[in-house]
Amino acid sequence: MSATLLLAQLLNGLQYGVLLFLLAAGLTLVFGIMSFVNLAHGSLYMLGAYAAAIAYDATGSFVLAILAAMGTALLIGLVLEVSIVSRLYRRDHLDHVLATFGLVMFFNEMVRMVWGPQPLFVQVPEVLSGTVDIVGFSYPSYRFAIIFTGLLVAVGSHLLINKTRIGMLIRAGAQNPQLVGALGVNIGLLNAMLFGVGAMLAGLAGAMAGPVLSVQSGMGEPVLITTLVVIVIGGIGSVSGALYAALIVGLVDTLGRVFLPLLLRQVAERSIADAAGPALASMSIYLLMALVLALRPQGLFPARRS
Amino acid sequence: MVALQTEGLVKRFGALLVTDHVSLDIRPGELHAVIGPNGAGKTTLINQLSGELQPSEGRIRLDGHDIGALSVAQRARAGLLRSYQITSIFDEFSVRENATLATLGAKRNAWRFWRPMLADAAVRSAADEAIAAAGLTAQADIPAGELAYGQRRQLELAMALAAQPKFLLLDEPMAGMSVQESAAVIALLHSLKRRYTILLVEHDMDAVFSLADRITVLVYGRVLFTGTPAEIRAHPEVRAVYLGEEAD
Amino acid sequence: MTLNLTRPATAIPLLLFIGLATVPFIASALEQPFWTSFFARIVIYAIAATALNLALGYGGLVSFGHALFLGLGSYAVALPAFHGIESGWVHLALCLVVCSVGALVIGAISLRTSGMAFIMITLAFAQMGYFLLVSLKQYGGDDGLAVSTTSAFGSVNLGSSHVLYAAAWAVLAMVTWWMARLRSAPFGMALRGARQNARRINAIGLQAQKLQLVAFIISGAISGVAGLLLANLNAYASPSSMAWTVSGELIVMVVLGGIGTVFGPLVGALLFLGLEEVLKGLTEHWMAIFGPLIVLMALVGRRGAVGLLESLGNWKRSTAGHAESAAPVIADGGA
Amino acid sequence: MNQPYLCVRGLQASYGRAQVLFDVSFDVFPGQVITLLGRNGMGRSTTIKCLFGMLPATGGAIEVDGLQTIGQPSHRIARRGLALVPEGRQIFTDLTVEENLIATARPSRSDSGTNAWTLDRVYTFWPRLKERRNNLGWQLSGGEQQMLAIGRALMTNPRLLVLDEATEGLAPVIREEIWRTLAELKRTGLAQIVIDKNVRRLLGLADRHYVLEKGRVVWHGDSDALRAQPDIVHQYLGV
Amino acid sequence: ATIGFMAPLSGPQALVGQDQIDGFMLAVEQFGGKLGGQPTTVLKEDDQLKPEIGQQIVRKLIDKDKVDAIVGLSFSNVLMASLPRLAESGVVAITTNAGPSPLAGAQCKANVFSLAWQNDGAAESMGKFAQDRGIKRIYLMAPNYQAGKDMLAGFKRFYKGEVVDEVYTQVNQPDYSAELAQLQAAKPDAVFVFYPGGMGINFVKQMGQAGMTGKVPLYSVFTVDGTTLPSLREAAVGTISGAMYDAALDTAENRKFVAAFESKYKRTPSLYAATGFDAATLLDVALRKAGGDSKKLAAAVKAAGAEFKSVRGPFRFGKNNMPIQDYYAFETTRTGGKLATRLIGTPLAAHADPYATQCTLP
Ligand SMILES: Nc1ncnc2c1ncn2[C@@H]1O[C@H](COP(=O)(O)OP(=O)(O)OP(=O)(O)O)[C@@H](O)[C@H]1O
Ligand SMILES: Nc1ncnc2c1ncn2[C@@H]1O[C@H](COP(=O)(O)OP(=O)(O)OP(=O)(O)O)[C@@H](O)[C@H]1O
Ligand SMILES: [Mg+2]
Ligand SMILES: [Mg+2]
Repeated sequence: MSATLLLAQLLNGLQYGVLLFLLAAGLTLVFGIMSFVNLAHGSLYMLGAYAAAIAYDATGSFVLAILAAMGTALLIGLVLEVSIVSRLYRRDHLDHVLATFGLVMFFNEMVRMVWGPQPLFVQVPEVLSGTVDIVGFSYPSYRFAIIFTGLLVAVGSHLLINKTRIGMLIRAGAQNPQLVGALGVNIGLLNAMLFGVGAMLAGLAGAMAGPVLSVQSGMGEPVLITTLVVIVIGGIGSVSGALYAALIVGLVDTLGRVFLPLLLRQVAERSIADAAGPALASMSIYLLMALVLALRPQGLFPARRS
Repeated sequence: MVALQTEGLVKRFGALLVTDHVSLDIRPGELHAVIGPNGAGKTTLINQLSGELQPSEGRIRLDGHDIGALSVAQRARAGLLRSYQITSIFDEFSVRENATLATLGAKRNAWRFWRPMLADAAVRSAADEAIAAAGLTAQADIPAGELAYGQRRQLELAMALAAQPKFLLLDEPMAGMSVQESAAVIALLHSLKRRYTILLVEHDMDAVFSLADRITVLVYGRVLFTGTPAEIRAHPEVRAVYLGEEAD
Repeated sequence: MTLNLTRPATAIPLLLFIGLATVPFIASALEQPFWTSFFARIVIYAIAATALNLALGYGGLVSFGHALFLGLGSYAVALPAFHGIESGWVHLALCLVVCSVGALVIGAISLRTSGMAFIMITLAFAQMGYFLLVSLKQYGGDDGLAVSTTSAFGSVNLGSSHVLYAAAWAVLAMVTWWMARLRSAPFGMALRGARQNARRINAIGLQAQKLQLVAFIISGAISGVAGLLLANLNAYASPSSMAWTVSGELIVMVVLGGIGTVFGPLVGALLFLGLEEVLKGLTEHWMAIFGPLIVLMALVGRRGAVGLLESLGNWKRSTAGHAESAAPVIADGGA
Repeated sequence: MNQPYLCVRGLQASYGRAQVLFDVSFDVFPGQVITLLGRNGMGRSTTIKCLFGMLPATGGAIEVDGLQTIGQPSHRIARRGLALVPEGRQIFTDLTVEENLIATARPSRSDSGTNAWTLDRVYTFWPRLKERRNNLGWQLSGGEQQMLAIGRALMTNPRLLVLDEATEGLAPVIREEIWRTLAELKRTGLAQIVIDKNVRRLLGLADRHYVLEKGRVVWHGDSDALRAQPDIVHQYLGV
Repeated sequence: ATIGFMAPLSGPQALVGQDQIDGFMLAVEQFGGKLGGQPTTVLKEDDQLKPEIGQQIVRKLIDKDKVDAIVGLSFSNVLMASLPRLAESGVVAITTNAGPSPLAGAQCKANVFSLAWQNDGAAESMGKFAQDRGIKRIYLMAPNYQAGKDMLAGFKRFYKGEVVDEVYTQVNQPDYSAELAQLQAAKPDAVFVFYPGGMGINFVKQMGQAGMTGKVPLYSVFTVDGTTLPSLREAAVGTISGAMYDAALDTAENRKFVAAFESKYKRTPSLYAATGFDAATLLDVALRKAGGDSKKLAAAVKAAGAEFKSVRGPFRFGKNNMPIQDYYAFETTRTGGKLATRLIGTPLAAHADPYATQCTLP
């Protein structure tokens, strides 16, 4: 295991983590702050990816594609908020689950009806299509772009929540919307805004993932689960927590995938190691989560109260 | 002979010293009031006695036994019951169900999986007594969620009584009650007085002065003074930091 | 809870029960054995959903990993069968032991957490179980394992679809009845109390965590039984029955039917699986209809379908209000 | 002035099937302080909820500053100059003390601009809050929470302050403080609706009293009239 | 005749299912809505790739719809879940996508046929091909499930060179950057992978982005095929894949089929479309043989296997009802502006799977 390889793997972990964070940020905002469980977050991610793919195909500009993705997600997010979500805030979390579960079904099927089961093709933008050479090791420059974007979002959303008055109001509204209203704040508008932002971030994530992953119906669900893992490990509602957790999960998953089988081969014989290694690797993040929650039920970096 | 005793009790929240070496002796059958400015540490003290907070230092003895290690539930079954300053009742259940549930704890018979709870005459009557005592008989079948604020406070008290305690920790039982209800509760506490040992935290001075055998004044977590109502009234410092004009 | 037959929320589900009892006869009369197995599946899922409702609806424990017990239950049949043991008693014993112990361990750890954390940690355990089975090559890995010999309880063999159906129906009936009793029995009340205000439950001398743990164990064991039946129905056990999607669907069934209600899970399972089948018949894009229907359900139904039925019953005896208290005379003393 | 700032007529309201308010009418003129008296469960808080649009009124009329507010969203009503100190505190437990104060704060409108409520003014008024400025709401003692709730309302620089059991759970000295504040606020021309059990204090403070019984106003008059009729007090308040 | 067609029509593998159905329906249409001269209704069913659902559907098709034959039967895990019911019912089942080793061996059934392949076949051919090409050091990758393990086992059966490493990744893993880094570091002569559907798209794309496609030759099965190529485009150029069919095959039947398929569906048929199409042609012959007697159908199918004209070239069933057929190697190239696949070899001709010996069928 050479040092450069290790370095490369760390980069991979980082990059995967950041991609997860792009999703986690939106989800943790909406869940932690408005305490709304949004399973459809994965769908918004998918729709973002499709919007980007189509816009990119049409215009040939990746920037426009990203804007299109964010715009679409924002729009759909707002429509959802006004038509459905806003009616559910005061309800039990499980009503949220039920409703958004239905939405997931709907969006996946819609996408299949409109664009068919064939995954869409998204090319890496010309400028980023190359690879960067780190000590005799070629690393896709597009992945650096992902990392950069993620960190940008991290800073932005952290400021929004903890430093702005809007952030305070949103947190207050999460707890007692009626009263916030009675104190003269249009809580409805506020929630819609936040939900929109969350959706927009999901769309951005989708757009960024497009060139790397296959853009197809149902692409949102597997990554949604991982994202949920991230936000509980990070401590629900804390954006910074989501960032750290995303990076941790990214690294654990990546390094686990690579090194666990190798390690097992040291201790067990090949055939067993080959069977157990991958199984353990795929369990690793769940093991991590179970461990974290068993020791720190509120997560590693809980929002405020601790 | 002491019913409840604390010895050098200390509670810190980070740097903040909320309970500062508090030593209390509460005699059997006594109604002992704890007063003090807001934030003096009264609720925190009760939380430590009831076991919801672990003291940073010090001992707590109930009838001479150290109960420091016991859980909330265990202390409750040992007869140490409390009411909450911020009302906490079961909104979905009727007033009667709330009280009955409270009696279950004391009777240790929650592990029944078939026969309806209210079908148990003994438990139920005990609960109804408590409800009556707290003056809620009229509302017995209303869901607790639909009670007015003051009525919720009454239920809060009823639940503490229903558990048939030896020792009651009451955190501002009269808070939010109109004069009439508090008068009723004062009367009730009078009737309970010798039967239970009671530690009462209350800002309603009429109540405190008319009920308490002895009063302890907490200030910034420290015991400023313990004495009879008369002594407290007369105590200049207490007047300054807490009573103000209400003393007379 | 007292069964008041005039309340639609009680009467209709009871009729459902009776209707379900007749399914096999109608099916064989019409020479459509398929319907027996189809409804058998619904009944089995109803059992699992009811079990989940004990933890979820009564105990407030949102377990996102209950499929695990379903899966364990079915492997409690498949594995012994694979090794040539066909005694149903062995299967049942194994199922109950494994599921209870599993639930005990998982519950003990998970109950340290609450809320979203609890949801996710239960999911985590289910996922681990899933990946474990997938990696067991000798037992078919993700291809699953055929049940060579179905559970035989003496002369009664669950291999026959009619026997299986009868068994499933009986189990569901018993579990549902018990849930109805439990609702107002001390344990049920304490458990539901713990859901609303665990702190208070402790303060009155009951241990919320202990109550919830026991509920979780019972729930897991019953789900296991559902799994056992499922394995016999399908003559097959597959890790996919442990997938998180299945756990999700179980939750949806409970919520759809009416969380915390007695008949909710049954109604939910019927609605979910029934609608799915009907819509599939209509169009290949059935999800595009099913999805919105679920959303609608979430919007209108506060407590699921049963909740709707209840409100249906309520509007009749409404608007009584406090008509008492003849208006006192207003004495204006204003100067 | 002869134009009432707040005018409530024949207000009715219910929780689900249970009607709670049957006929509640009262006026608040600019700078005037009124009280709603009554035993527990008579509908005082419910009246307040309707006032702020938190509970839909099923009948009657509410006019704030000459404008119908029934059916309007809470924030519209509040922005016309109403501020609420709800019963049972209801501070934002996940926000710090300071955040609680500034989150919903609104600058004073010119007309009451002279002594507008600012963070500093609240802090000088309750030094205890200043000490706790960075604690989260849930960490505060009951009384501290109560102070915070009042401070929060004042920070919106209202024209009509509504206090529902605002002195509840406060140490006598602090209660005195509050009564003094209310009196002072009254001098600055801030109209108030006060719900409290301490009739003696209310008599001193308020211009007009409305007694609620089972959701109806059964008596109203000024302090002298109330003093003159102890039987009313006894019958409806049981003192 | 009534034919049940079960395939995954939703979820990530929907494309595979859709192609099979389209191929099948095309043939039925060409026969004028008849199979074996009998007017035919086809019941399409979506198993969602869930064994339990598939199992339920098979029941329904057999008990409720009383079909003469079931075609498609989705992926190995779904097929295996339904196997008990199929065996017990005796209804003819023709898989157009799966040929798991148990079914080829000990658990072979008289009425269950695979018209697609025994799972290892294609992989074995790639193993042979790599061997012939003189690849010294190979790197193997596949998802960590049964089929994945079978594939690599199959490859190694014919490949005698050094296996640098054998990597199993999570099922439906989206990101392969870590594995690619390992691969890059291992510096093998070539890499062989099995990544069906979306996994393949992700893997090949990301391999390209890591700038490795040119450097490390990519051999694959069920990864770069008619279903994924449209999503891969440039990324697939230069990859070599093993299969029993590709639209590029130059036989009379195939040219006709491809032309018809393209004109009807506006896309190039994949190997799944081909198996679907063949299934109908096979049934046409078999039903005619059986002459409406469902008892005889199984035998008829078996016989028909050797007679009907498959678009893939020579074909017949082995004693275990698995195909005996040729496996080809194809390379994806860019000719002019557009992508094309061309035949570059036939590593295994008339190849029978190794499990047949364990099958007790006559
Ligand atoms: N968990 C906590 N973390 C930090 N500080 C706390 C915590 N709980 C209480 N405090 C602080 O400890 C002090 C005492 O709180 P406590 O609730 O005991 O006061 P109290 O005497 O009950 O006041 P009141 O009469 O107003 O209820 C308060 O200043 C409060 O801010
Ligand atoms: N959420 C609710 N649902 C149903 N009924 C309610 C609800 N809140 C209050 N009530 C009922 O309405 C009546 C009036 O309640 P309200 O809170 O207005 O009384 P109040 O005059 O404020 O008394 P208190 O001094 O106890 O607050 C009470 O009888 C109560 O039972
Ligand atoms: Mg207190
Ligand atoms: Mg009130």
